[in-house]
Formats: sequence, structure tokens, C-alpha cells
Amino acid sequence: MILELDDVTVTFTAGPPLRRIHLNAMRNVSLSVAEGETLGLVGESGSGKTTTSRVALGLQRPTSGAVRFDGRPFPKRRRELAGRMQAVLQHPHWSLNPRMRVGQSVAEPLAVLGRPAGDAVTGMLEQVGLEAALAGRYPHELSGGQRQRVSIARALVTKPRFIVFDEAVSALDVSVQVQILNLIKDLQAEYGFSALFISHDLGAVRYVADRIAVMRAGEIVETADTATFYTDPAHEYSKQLLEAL
Amino acid sequence: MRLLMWWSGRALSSAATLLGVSVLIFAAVRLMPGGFAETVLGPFATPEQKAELATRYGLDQPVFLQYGHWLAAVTGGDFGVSMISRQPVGTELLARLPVTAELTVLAVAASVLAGVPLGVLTAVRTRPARNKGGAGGGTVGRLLSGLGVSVPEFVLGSLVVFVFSRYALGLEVGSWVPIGQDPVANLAAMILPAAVLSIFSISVTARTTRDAVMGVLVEPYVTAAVGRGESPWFIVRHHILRNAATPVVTLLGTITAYLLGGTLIVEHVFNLPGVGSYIVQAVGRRDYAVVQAGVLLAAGVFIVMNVLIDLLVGVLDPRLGVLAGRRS
Amino acid sequence: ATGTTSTPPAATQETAAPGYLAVADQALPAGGTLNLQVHIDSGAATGYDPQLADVATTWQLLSLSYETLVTIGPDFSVQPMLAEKWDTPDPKTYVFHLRKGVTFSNGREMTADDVVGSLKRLLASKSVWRGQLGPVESVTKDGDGKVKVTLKEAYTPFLAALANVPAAVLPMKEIDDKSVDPATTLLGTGPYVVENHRQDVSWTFKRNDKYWSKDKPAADALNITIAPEEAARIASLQNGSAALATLGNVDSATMLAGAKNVQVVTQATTDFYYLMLNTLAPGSKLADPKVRQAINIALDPQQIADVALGGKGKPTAVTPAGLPGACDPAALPSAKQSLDEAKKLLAEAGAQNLTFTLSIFATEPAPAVAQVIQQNLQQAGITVKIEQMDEASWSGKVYGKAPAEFDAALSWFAGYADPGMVTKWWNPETAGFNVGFMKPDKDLNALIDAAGKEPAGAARDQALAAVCAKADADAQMIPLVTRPATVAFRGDALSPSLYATEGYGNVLRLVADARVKKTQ
Amino acid sequence: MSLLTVRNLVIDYPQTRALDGADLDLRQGETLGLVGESGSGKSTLGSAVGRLLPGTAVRSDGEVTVAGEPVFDLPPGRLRHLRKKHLGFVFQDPIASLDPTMRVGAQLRLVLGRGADVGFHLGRVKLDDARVTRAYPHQLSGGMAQRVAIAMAMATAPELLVADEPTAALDSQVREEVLNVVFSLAADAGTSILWLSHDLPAVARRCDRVAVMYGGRVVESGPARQVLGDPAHPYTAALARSAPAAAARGTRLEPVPGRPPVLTGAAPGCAFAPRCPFAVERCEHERPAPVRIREQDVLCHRAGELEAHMTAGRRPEVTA
Amino acid sequence: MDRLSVAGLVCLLVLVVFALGSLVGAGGDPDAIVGPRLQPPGPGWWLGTDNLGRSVLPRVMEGVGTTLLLSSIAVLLTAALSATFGIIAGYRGGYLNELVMRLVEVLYSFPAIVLAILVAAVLGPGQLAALASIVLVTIPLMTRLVRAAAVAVSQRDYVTSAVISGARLPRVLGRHVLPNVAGTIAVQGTYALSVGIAVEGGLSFLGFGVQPPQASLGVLIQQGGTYMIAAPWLILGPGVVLVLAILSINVVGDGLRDRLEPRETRSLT
Ligand SMILES: Nc1ncnc2c1ncn2[C@@H]1O[C@H](COP(=O)(O)OP(=O)(O)OP(=O)(O)O)[C@@H](O)[C@H]1O
Ligand SMILES: Nc1ncnc2c1ncn2[C@@H]1O[C@H](COP(=O)(O)OP(=O)(O)OP(=O)(O)O)[C@@H](O)[C@H]1O
Ligand SMILES: [Mg+2]
Ligand SMILES: [Mg+2]
Repeated sequence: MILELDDVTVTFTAGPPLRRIHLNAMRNVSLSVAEGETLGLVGESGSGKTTTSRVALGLQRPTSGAVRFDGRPFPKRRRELAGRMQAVLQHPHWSLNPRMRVGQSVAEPLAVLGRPAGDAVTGMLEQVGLEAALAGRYPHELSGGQRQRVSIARALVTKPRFIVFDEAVSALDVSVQVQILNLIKDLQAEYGFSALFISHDLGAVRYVADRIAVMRAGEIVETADTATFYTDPAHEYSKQLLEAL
Repeated sequence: MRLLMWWSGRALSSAATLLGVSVLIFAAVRLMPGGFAETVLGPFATPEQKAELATRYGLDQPVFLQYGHWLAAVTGGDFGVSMISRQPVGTELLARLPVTAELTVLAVAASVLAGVPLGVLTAVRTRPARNKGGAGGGTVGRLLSGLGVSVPEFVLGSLVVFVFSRYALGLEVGSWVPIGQDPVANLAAMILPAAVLSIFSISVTARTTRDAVMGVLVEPYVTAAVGRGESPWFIVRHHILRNAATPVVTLLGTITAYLLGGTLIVEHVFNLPGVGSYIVQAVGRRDYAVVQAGVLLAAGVFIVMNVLIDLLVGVLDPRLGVLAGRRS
Repeated sequence: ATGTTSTPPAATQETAAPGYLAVADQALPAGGTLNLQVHIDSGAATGYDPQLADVATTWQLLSLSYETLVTIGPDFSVQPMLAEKWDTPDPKTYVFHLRKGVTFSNGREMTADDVVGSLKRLLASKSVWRGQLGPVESVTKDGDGKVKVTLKEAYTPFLAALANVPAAVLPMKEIDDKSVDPATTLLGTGPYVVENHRQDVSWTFKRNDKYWSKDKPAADALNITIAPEEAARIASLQNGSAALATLGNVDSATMLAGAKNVQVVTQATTDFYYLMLNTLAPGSKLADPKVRQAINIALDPQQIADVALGGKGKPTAVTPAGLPGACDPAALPSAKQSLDEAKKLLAEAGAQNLTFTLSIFATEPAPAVAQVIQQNLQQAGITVKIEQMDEASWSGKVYGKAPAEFDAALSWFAGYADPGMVTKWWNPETAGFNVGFMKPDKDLNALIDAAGKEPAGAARDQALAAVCAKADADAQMIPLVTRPATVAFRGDALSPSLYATEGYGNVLRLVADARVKKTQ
Repeated sequence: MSLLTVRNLVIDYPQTRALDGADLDLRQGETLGLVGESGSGKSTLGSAVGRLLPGTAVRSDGEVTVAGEPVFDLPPGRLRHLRKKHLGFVFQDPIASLDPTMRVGAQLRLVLGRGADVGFHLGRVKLDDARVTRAYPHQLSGGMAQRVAIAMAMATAPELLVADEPTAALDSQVREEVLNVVFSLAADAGTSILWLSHDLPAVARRCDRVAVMYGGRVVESGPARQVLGDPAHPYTAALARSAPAAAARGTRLEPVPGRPPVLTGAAPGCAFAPRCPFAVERCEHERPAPVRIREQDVLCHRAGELEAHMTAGRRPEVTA
Repeated sequence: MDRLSVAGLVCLLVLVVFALGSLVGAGGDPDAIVGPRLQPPGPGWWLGTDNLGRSVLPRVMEGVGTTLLLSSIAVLLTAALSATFGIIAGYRGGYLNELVMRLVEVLYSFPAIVLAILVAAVLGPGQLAALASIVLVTIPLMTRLVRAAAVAVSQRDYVTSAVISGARLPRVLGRHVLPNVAGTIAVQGTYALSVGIAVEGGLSFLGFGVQPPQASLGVLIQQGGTYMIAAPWLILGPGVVLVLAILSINVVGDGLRDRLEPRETRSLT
């Protein structure tokens, strides 16, 4: 198992003192992602998907429960994981630093590791179906789909073992969505990384995921193989979701 | 209950700010170079006289003790005694407050009565500047409102004093009388200083209002109202004014602080016996108690003002402020 | 010298009686309210106690309620006031015959005890003025209505010193039984009674109906507004809300030239600007008398008077120009020497590229004076950096520490009414305030004392001239120019009386004579 | 009778041409789904119907007629009257389209008139009135807010309701309920609907007719089943194929290659040409004129020739 | 940029050239007495002479220089401090944020000119006081806005991505947050500059700022004010220049803001 979440609960407190609101964004969530596997996570808005991804990335410390990456608990310092896990996030508009050229953005994870970029950047851009010439452009000169491709290139440039896609295609046009989903599938076949693929769109999840987990109000209500899930959802809520599709 | 909670929370944080302010003021006043003794007693004073003065005002004690005494006295409503006039500072401040308050109120009123309609009008009337990406608005209008915020009081004040003392234009400079004595003459004497004081704030209010209204104009609910066939005036009245009010009301807090500062110069230029000229003179003479009290008063008014504004904003915009968070 | 535009003197300055800038028209009816504006309030931590008052602005205001035994006439002669007359059986004895029927404003009659008590109180106090009274040995009641003062040795300025506000007669009975605190209450024999005072805002005085001189004061009430900003005072004059105002700007006459009904007069005073050179700062070049001489030579008081004071001031020596018996500033050694000599002195002292900082306060026209000084000294190759500060910082810097930390500083002295009085400040041991930057000079001190003893006359003039020359050579405090006072009034609202030259800086000295014209 | 007619409408923003000669017809009582990729000009067209365009938009050509009135040439008073009586709008972000500073009840009364029966109108959109009336918009869920907006838009029983992606911001379960409310209310009032949407399957299920936009033009329009089931325009076909939801398991989806155009002026030819597998030379230089294929109006030079390849789900063989 | 902003920029450049001119001595020695007192503009003294017979032109040039230099240095300082504190507070949140915001709040509670006078009284009137005053007066607003911008930027996906990649704090702040709040800093900086000029003017006018004989616009206006009746040119020159400077900076700021944060407009009909 590359990633294991064991009985994880995350509680947020909000509001001023004396009338704090406690909100369980995750409730006793247990998940695991196997080597080379793609786990799809679906659920309505506010169900705790992003929180789960942040826990998986080590950006959010669980209130209780354990997280293991590659069999070991998260190290104290994030840097030790540098380059081994990456993410592609939701907003194509904000996924790239508007003040950095595309090439610089893609090279950044390497720079953090102190590795020379070399041809890796152009190679990676070509891998995600972009011309190498794009490296010199600024993000605002790209379309949303192109930007998400650059994000994917940036995530892959260190050849990580695990990538989180949090609503990576949700903001894109249907026609472009498919391009990106195909790209993810192809790259996974080539690089063999494991993935946590988060989306509220069942269609997209079905298209890329090996297994599916359904979240609702911070809880995992069902986990199943993609095939089984679509033919025979166990939970009432899963059935509702499928109907709306 | 929620309101009570809000108030206590807000009061606590305001008190903390005020405490910070008081420390800063106290430290600043103590750090001033130039001896109060030389200033107060004049060059001919003997060392014994100076020492006696220091003892009288507790200036020979350790600074933190002095601060403690001062703070304790201030919380008890005692602002100390002016070293110059030997009158209680509180009494003198109270006597001078009406002048400053009147000036400020007149200027704030002018800002609201002139600035807000001006801002709304220019925002609603603005034709978008094509192909420029700017917010539009006529060059002349922008220049004029820009000019309003670019003429400092001391320039305008000097000019007004000159023009109105040279040429009989109906309003007079330098004929101030207390409001209790002759309200009409008092008002007549206050018009010019208040006008000088308010030029800036009117312009700023107009600009802020314009920005705020233009921000509201592109909100979907305004488009929805236009789509329902409502008239512009109806939309302005029912939807825009209230929604644009938040930044404008917030601005009024800042403006008040600004105006309190502005009165300093205006009172100086027009020789009005307000708190501002009191502070200027006191700083000049190292009249510690007065400086401390005066500045603390100004900061205190501003802080209280902001609490009130927060409350008002909360009432105006239910998404913010006290009552927010009550979800059904 | 560079050209200057001089303003034609105002008409009143030519037509008034000798010694006067203006004489109130006695034909006008008495009564009415007089609105005045001055630029600064009395500002002493010592309160209203006249004995402790040490600045002219305070004297001016207190003089409305307090009176002295004698006073100063337009020609600087000593005139009767609360003393109808006095005898001087010998140079060390003065017997004052008190005026009858003088009452304090509370109605109680003034007695010899009040006079004796007041003087004794003054002599026992920490007042600066105590030193100006000279070597008083005793003050006694000499029967009813007479007071005798005995001096240890002859002291010529004695009467002039008695003529100033700190020597005023206080209600000693009330002070002794503690029913009146002179620090907080004004209770004198003067023409006006305080009705209200707001510090830095205003004074209101009303007529003292029990005043001993039956036809005075003419005006029923005085409203005095404190207006620090010159433009505000000018505005009030122009629109008539003030009938008289003191002005700080030497060009006020030019500026108000077009204003209808406003007359501007320049009252000469015996006050004068002087330059302090700190000789006590460690390692200072200014400690070398040659350097100071050179500076003194390079200074051009006439140009300072012309440019910085708009031609209104006059060069002066230690004895204020304008006082009878004062020495001639043109006769001073430094005035006769040329720039080359200054340069030579500097070379001798090894101070060719002398640079020093001149600390000044911001009140006009001090900055202007400083800038002319800067230009003057530049001629001799001396670089002056001007450091302008607010008055408090300036005081702290100049008087705050001993030894003081400044290089040079600019200030002015009140010149008083006798040429010998202000010379005392050249002895730091008497003066006190300048011990931080000035070395006492034995010879000079002896000359000052000698001049004090010499009775008025040619011999005294000689003695004073010696003081002037010695102080000029010493040059630790260099007298520059007299300080003019500018007064403006509305001819349609007021007919005032004003001395042409004032010794105690009191513009309001004759305000009890002023007639209000009923035009408003 | 045609309730809405759009003829050769050209709308320009400072840097973009949003509409490049759009044509559209909508008959009384009809429901029309307007679909297309993001940026194809749906919202611009929808806003143009009520002349609600942003200040920077310029109508460079063409006209819009609603109930016989030329929208862009009406004086302000007549325009307001038209909006009030004949038009209703529902927008994408439901909470933002309600005044945040006013309680829902007060807003409804403002629209409906003082004495109106707020309860009745809220009941029509299946809302429990007591709670909703007292709430502020931000205290409502998206679905509830959208229903309030619908109640306000439908209060005057307009002849035409323009709904610009009314469910895009809502969760999938709520979408259906909201759409149900809209369509049933409209059916009751005899209101025509112009529904702008991304969601082809939903449009197919609910609308009488569909219009497909591409590059600021309506490239195909006709009966819903016909257009989506048997597209005549290569773009419609590609769009219909590329939805992930449409994929049978295990198959690989075929996306429309390339990306949508951003026009700065009139397109010289067919805007889809660069992405079109069937494009021939003339497609790049000549603007296609509408042709009628079966029941569809199509903007394609090769519309007639390609029928064989147009069946949804089948991979086209490139012949040209 | 629109035409008005360009005009503002040109006007500002002219003023800068004007100020630089005084450095190379163009216009003459500002302290030299060159002619009769209070002369109206004429040959030898193109803007007239002052109460000491000094030519006003070189004094105005020196004044512009002093004022612009002081305000610019102060605003650069403000920008540096605000950027540092605002970004750290905005990115880090927590106690650090609380502390910074409290301090800012405290400073913000003082009316500008009151704060300036207090500072001037502590440091002693002079250039340093004017400088420090401008910094303290402009820092609260700028820090607040930078912080707000930094909070927004910190939540952007590219920052999260960098953190996930293992980037350390200096890199995150320096490469990602700072460049993206730079626009806010630039816009606020121009406004702060105009505030700075006004504060210097007001402070010097009250006698607490730059001290004569050093000329600054505030000093010249203060001195000219007394001579308004007899010699209006004394206040006219510096007054017009001051207003022009503030106006053009504001106009440039508006232009910059419109460019960096373009806004939509919509009419109500
Ligand atoms: N930092 C935070 N502080 C307080 N509450 C938070 C925080 N982050 C998330 N939450 C709350 O936790 C819950 C779960 O949020 P999360 O972002 O994980 O949902 P999501 O499933 O990703 O939703 P969406 O589809 O809208 O992105 C929500 O109610 C959210 O408001
Ligand atoms: N206010 C505006 N200013 C400038 N350009 C605009 C504006 N609104 C839309 N555009 C541009 O006009 C074109 C059409 O936009 P429109 O919003 O009509 O498309 P849409 O089909 O509604 O897209 P979406 O599905 O994303 O809502 C796009 O290229 C868009 O970038
Ligand atoms: Mg999420
Ligand atoms: Mg749209």
C-alpha cells in the first residue's frame, strides 16, 4: 500500500471564542491506495473530499487516526517527501503562478530537490501533449486545458509515486475534460504512479478509477471496485448518485 | 445574547488596542527631547526649581510607575493637570471638544450629503470607457475628484484665510464665538474651516461611493433586477444604496480619524480653540499630560467609532457582523 | 550691502507726540469693548504670580491688573505710579510716598504693609527679577504711606527695576492669610480685573471701577484672543473682529498696506537678538577668543537689520540701542574691523575652514536672522549649518545640560529700561542660565559691577562703554540687532496710545488710555 | 408565431467577439436548449435577449426581437415594460442573484407588490414559506435560493424565461428537483424557455428543441432528439461523443481535438474548421450559410455529405 | 494606460527632472541672497524673491527634491516593511498574524497628522522625523492590504503545489507570494507616496517637519503663507507644485489600479 488512512478524523473549529463551532470534516475515514492503483473519491460539495486529499498529502494533520505513506508515518519535515508525492488541483486559473513562465513552473519541483532541470522540462511538456515552445509563455497565454496539462507535467516531473487529482477536470469544458482524462490514463500506464482521483462527477471518476469511494458528510459510505459499484451499488446514497448521472 | 457576546468581544479587543495606543503615546511623550522644565520654567530656572517641578508632576519616578499611575488615573477619568495652565486637562479637553466635534461633524455631514450622492450619480452615469479596460468616467470628472484629494488642508486653508480676509465675501475668518454664546455667528464662523476640512473627505467619499456602487452594479442581483424591468431609481434605492453602504460606512471611520487629524491643521490655520490646536501647542511646549490625553482622546474616539461602524455594517450587511452565522 | 526695500513709515509715526507712536484721542468718549489679539498667552508653570513671571508676554498681560511703585515714561524716565513721589536722601536710600486712595480690586485699600510685604516676598523668592533689584539691604515701613528701601551700595538701575511687573504691589494681607493664592488669582490695583481666562484661548478683562485714576481705564472691557497663527490675526484685523493685534512679521506693514482702516506701526524695543557661542564644549574651536573675534567682525548687524528685520531693527551693543546712555554700536572694535582682519584671525587660530552649527528656534524672524548670519559668515570663509528646532527642543539643547551640546545658538533678551540691567546677563554667575556654555570673565564682571554703581551721567556712560567694548572682545554672547515689535490696529475702531520705544516689551502698557470708537 | 427572433447578431467585447452572427428562433410555448462549450457565446446571447449585456459589450450588427419588439431599438421605458411583462431571467449563481442585504420575504414583496401572497409563490416552487421568508439569501442552500429566484422570475408569468445554466452551481441531486420546478411552472403558465446549458443529456431529456453554439454562432438547431441523436454538424457530433458519462465502460473516449476559438473579429470561414476532421479548403475561407438538413438548420459547408459519419458514438472515418 | 495617467506620469517626470536640476545647481544657489526682498517674478529671479531676497526658483527646485526624495524613501521603506510583515502574517496566520495586525491596528488608531507630530516630537523636528512619520502613517493601510492579498494568494493552488513539492518557506514566499502581491504593493505605494507628500507638507507646515533653511514644499508653503498678501508668488509656486505632484501621483495610481484590477461596468438601463 502506498497510502493508508486509518480511522482518520479531522475536526475544524471555527468562529470566535465562546461560540466555537466544531465541524467534523472527516469522520473515522479509513482508505488505502495500492501501488499503481487509482482510487476515485466522489461525494457532494462539502462532504470532505478536499480535506481527505489534504490529509493524504500531509498538509492537514488529522485530529485523530493514523496516516502512512509507503508504510511509514509522515515525517516531521515535509521536505523529506519532496518529489515523492505531487498534486494536480482544481482551478486551472490558479494552478500556475501567473508570474512564472510555464517552463519555470514545471521545473520548480526539480529545483526544490536541487536537481538540474536539463531537458526534463521540454520532455515532460511533450509528454503531456504540449509544444516545447510553450515553456516560454506565461499562464495567462494558455487555455484552461493547457494549464491543467502544465500542472500535470509539473506533478510528473519528479516521477512521484503518488499523485492526488483534486477536481482536476471539474472546471474544464466537457470536450477538454476528456482530453485530460485520457492523458491521465495514458501517463499512468506509462509511469505507473498511484493516484487519488477526486471529483464530484461520477462519470469522470468511473472513466479513470479502479476503485471508488463515496463520501458523505465526512464519512466513507461505500468503497467498491468500479465495475461492481456501477452495476450494483450497495449504499442508498450511491444509488441516488448513480441515478442523477 | 449573541449581541452581548459580540459587544464584549469587541470591547475587549478595542481595549487591547487602546492599551497599545496608550503605551505608545506614553513612551513617545517620555522620549521627546528638550526638557519640559526648560520649556515650562524658561531659561532662567534654577536646578532646584526644575527638580521641584519634576517632583510635583511625578517625573522623577521610574517610567513604568509613571505609566501605571497615569493609566490608573485615566481609567478613573482623571487626565492629569496641564503643566502650563495648571488646569485639569480633562476640563480643558471637554471645553475644547465641542469645537473639534462640530468641525468633524460638519465635515462628515458634508461628506455624506455631498460625497455620497455625487459618487452614486457618477457611478450610475459612468459610460464604460471602450477598449481601455479602465473604469471609465470622464477625464474632467476624474481630474476634479482627483484634485479634491490632492489639495492638502494647509494649502487650501491658507488660501481661504487670505481670500476671505482680503475680500469681503460674506463669510469671515477669525470671528469665532462659542456656540453657546451665539449659535448663528458660531456656525457662520465654522463654515469656512469646515469647508476646507471637508474638501478632501467629500472627494474621498465620492470616490469610494463610486467604486462601491460600480462594484454593486455588476452584481448578479442588480442584473436580475434590471432583467425584471425595474427602473434605475428603484434599483438604486432598494438594492444599490444598501449594498454599497458597507465600504462607505467603513470609510467613514477612517475619514473620521483623518478629519480629527485634519482639524489639527484647520484649527491652527483658523485659530479655533479646539482639541487639535491644543495638541499642537502642547507638543510644542512638552505639556506631557495634555499631549497624552489629547492623543489618547483622538485614538479613543477613532476606536469607538470603529466599533460602532462594525455594528452598523453588521446591520447593513447580514453576511457580516454580529448576526451572521445564524443559518437556518 | 545688498539692496533692501524699505517701507515708508506709517503716518501716525510722524504726527504723534514725541516718544509716542500714537496718542489716544481724549475727546472720544470712554466706554466700549476692546478686542485685541496677541500671538501667545502667558505661559508659566508658576501661574499668575507676577513675581515669578519672567517673560515679556506674561508681564504684558499681568500689567493689566498689577501695578508697580514707579513706571517708565516714553523717554525712559522713571515716572510715579503707586508711589506719588520718592526721595533719594543718599544714593543708597529711597523713600517712596505712596499714593492715597489706591485699592485692590477686592475693594481693600493698599497700605505700606502691602508694599513692604511685596518687596520682601520678592527678595525672598526664587524670582529671576530678584537679581535685577540690586543689593537691597532692607525694606521698611516709614510711617503711614511711606516705604523706605536701603541698598548696601549704590545701584543706578534700581528704580527702573522697580518699574517692572515682577516688582508689582501684591495684596499681602490676603496672601499672608492665604485667602488669595497669587498663582491662581489676579488681585491687583490695576485698571482691569480678570473675568475669565482660558489658557491659550482668551482672556476677558473688565474695567476696575475702583481704579485710583478717575478717568481711567477708558474701555469698559478687554477681550484678548490668543492667535498663534499670524494669518489669523491679520484676517481678524482686516474684517474688524480685532481692533488691535501684535504681529510677528516685519513685513506686516507692506502686507496690510492695502487694507482699509488698518494702521501698522513698528514699536522699537530695547530687546535685542544675540548670538551665543559655546566655549565650553570640549575641543571646540569657539573656545579660542580669536575665532570668536573673527566671527564678531564678520557679522554685519546692519545687514541683519535691513534684510532679516526689514529695516526695522537697529544694530546694538550690550547696552540696548535706544536707551539713554547706551553705547554706540558703531564704536565697537568689531564694527570697525574689516573682513580681512577676521580672516587673519581665523588663520592665526588655525580655523580657516571653520564649520559650526547654529541652533535656532522657529519663531519668526529668528530663522531669517540666522540665514543672514550664515551669509555674513560665509564671506569670512566660515560655514554655518542652521539647525532649526521647535522651542522646546531648542531650550533643551541650549539650557538643558552643562556643558551644553550646541555650537552656536540664537536668541533674544528683553532689554529693560536701563542700559545697565541687561549687561548683568554677561556674568554667567549672576545669570545662571548660561553657565553651561559661557566662561566667566573676571574683568568684564568687574566692569559690569562698576557701571552698576556709577550714578547716571557722563561717567556712567563711560563705564558702560567699557562694558560694551569688553563684551565685544569677549564675544561669547554677541549682541546683534534690536527686535522690533509690530502692532496693527483699526483706525476706525480704536484710538490707542503707544510708546515709540518699549523697554519691557509691553505693547499693552497704555491700553487703559485707549479709546474705543463706536463704529461696530 | 415566433416569440424570439435573433438575426445575425454580432456582439463585441473590448478584446473578444462573443457573437459572430448568431441566428435563433423560439416559438411561443416552446422549450429550447442552447448548448455549447464554454465561451461559445451562450450567456452573451441569453443576455442580449433582455439587453442585459455588460457595459463593455457593443452590438455591432443584427437584431433581437421579442414579441415583435426590437429589443435593441426600444426607448428605456418600453424596454423596461418588455422586461417586466414578457421576460424572466434565472442566472447561474442563485445566491448571488438575490440581494444579500434583504430578507427573502422582503425581496419577494418588492417584486410582487406589497399585498402579494408570498406564501403562494413560494409554495409554487415547493418551498416552506415561513422559514424562507425570514431568511437572508446566504442562509439558504443553493437549491432553495434558486427556487426563490425562479419564483421571482415566474411571478409575472412571463412569455419567455431565459435560464442561464440555472443548475450548474448545484449538487447533482438538487439539479433535477430545480429543473422539475422550472419546467412544470413554465408548462402551467404557457411560458417558453430558453435554457442555456452544458449538459447535453439533460437538455435532450427536457427540451423540445436544441440549438448548438460554436464560436459565437448557432451552428445547428432543430428538434432535440433529432439534433442530439442524429447530428448534422460535425461539431454537434463530436460534442455528443465526448461526454465522459456517455462512455461505455472500458471504451476510450474520443475528445474533440484542439480547443475552442477565441474570436477577435468575424471568423473568415467556419470557426470549427481547424478542429474539424472533415474540413476542406473552403471551410477556412468561406463563412457557411444555414442549410436545412432533415429538420435541422445547420451551418456547415459539407452538411449534406457527411450524414454517414454523424451517428453518435461511431468513429468517423476521415474521408476528406 | 489611459491618457490621463500618461499625463500624470509625464508631469511627475517633469517634477523629478526639476528636482534633479537643483542637484546640479541649475537655477542657482537656493540660499544665496540675490536681490531685493519680496520682488515679483522677473529676470534673475524667475519666480520672484522671498523675504530675504533669495530667488524662489532654486528654492522650489530644492523643495521638490527634498519632498519627493523624502516621500519616496519613506514609501520604499513602508513597502519593504509592509511586504515583509504583511506577507508573513498573511501566509502564516496564527499568533504572528494576530501580533502584526494588533500593532497595525494600534498605529491605525492615530489620526495621521497626530501620529506624525508625535513622531516629530520624539525624533526632534527634521527630515528624519518627516521620514519616520510618513512610514508610520502609511504602514498600517499598506500592511493590511498586503496581508489581505497574501491571504488570498496563499490559498491559491500554485502555492499549495509548491508546498507539496517540498519548497521551503523562503522560496514559497519569495517566488510565489511576493510576486503576486507586488501589484497591490505598487498601487498602494503610489497612493502612499501622495499621502507621504501631504504628510511632509502638513508636518513642515506646522513646524515639526523639515526645518529651514533646508527647503521642502511644506516649508516653502508655510513661509509663503505669511506673505500671501504682499508676495503671493511665494506660496503660489510651491503650492501649485505640491498639488500637481499629489494629483499626478494619484492619477498614475488610479491608472495603475485600473490596469491591474480592471473592472466591469454595467448600466442600469
Ligand atoms: N480550514 C477549514 N476550516 C474550517 N472548516 C473547513 C476548513 N476546510 C474545510 N472546512 C469544512 O469542512 C467541510 C469539508 O470540506 P471539504 O473542502 O473537504 O469538502 P469537499 O468535499 O472538498 O467540497 P467541494 O466539493 O465543495 O470542494 C466543509 O463543510 C468545509 O466548510
Ligand atoms: N464581460 C466580458 N468582457 C469581455 N469578454 C467577455 C465578457 N463576457 C464574456 N466575454 C467573452 O465572450 C465570449 C463568449 O462568452 P459567454 O459568456 O457568452 O460564453 P458562454 O457560452 O456563456 O460560456 P460559459 O459556458 O463559460 O458560461 C467568451 O470568449 C468570453 O471570454
Ligand atoms: Mg473540494
Ligand atoms: Mg455562460
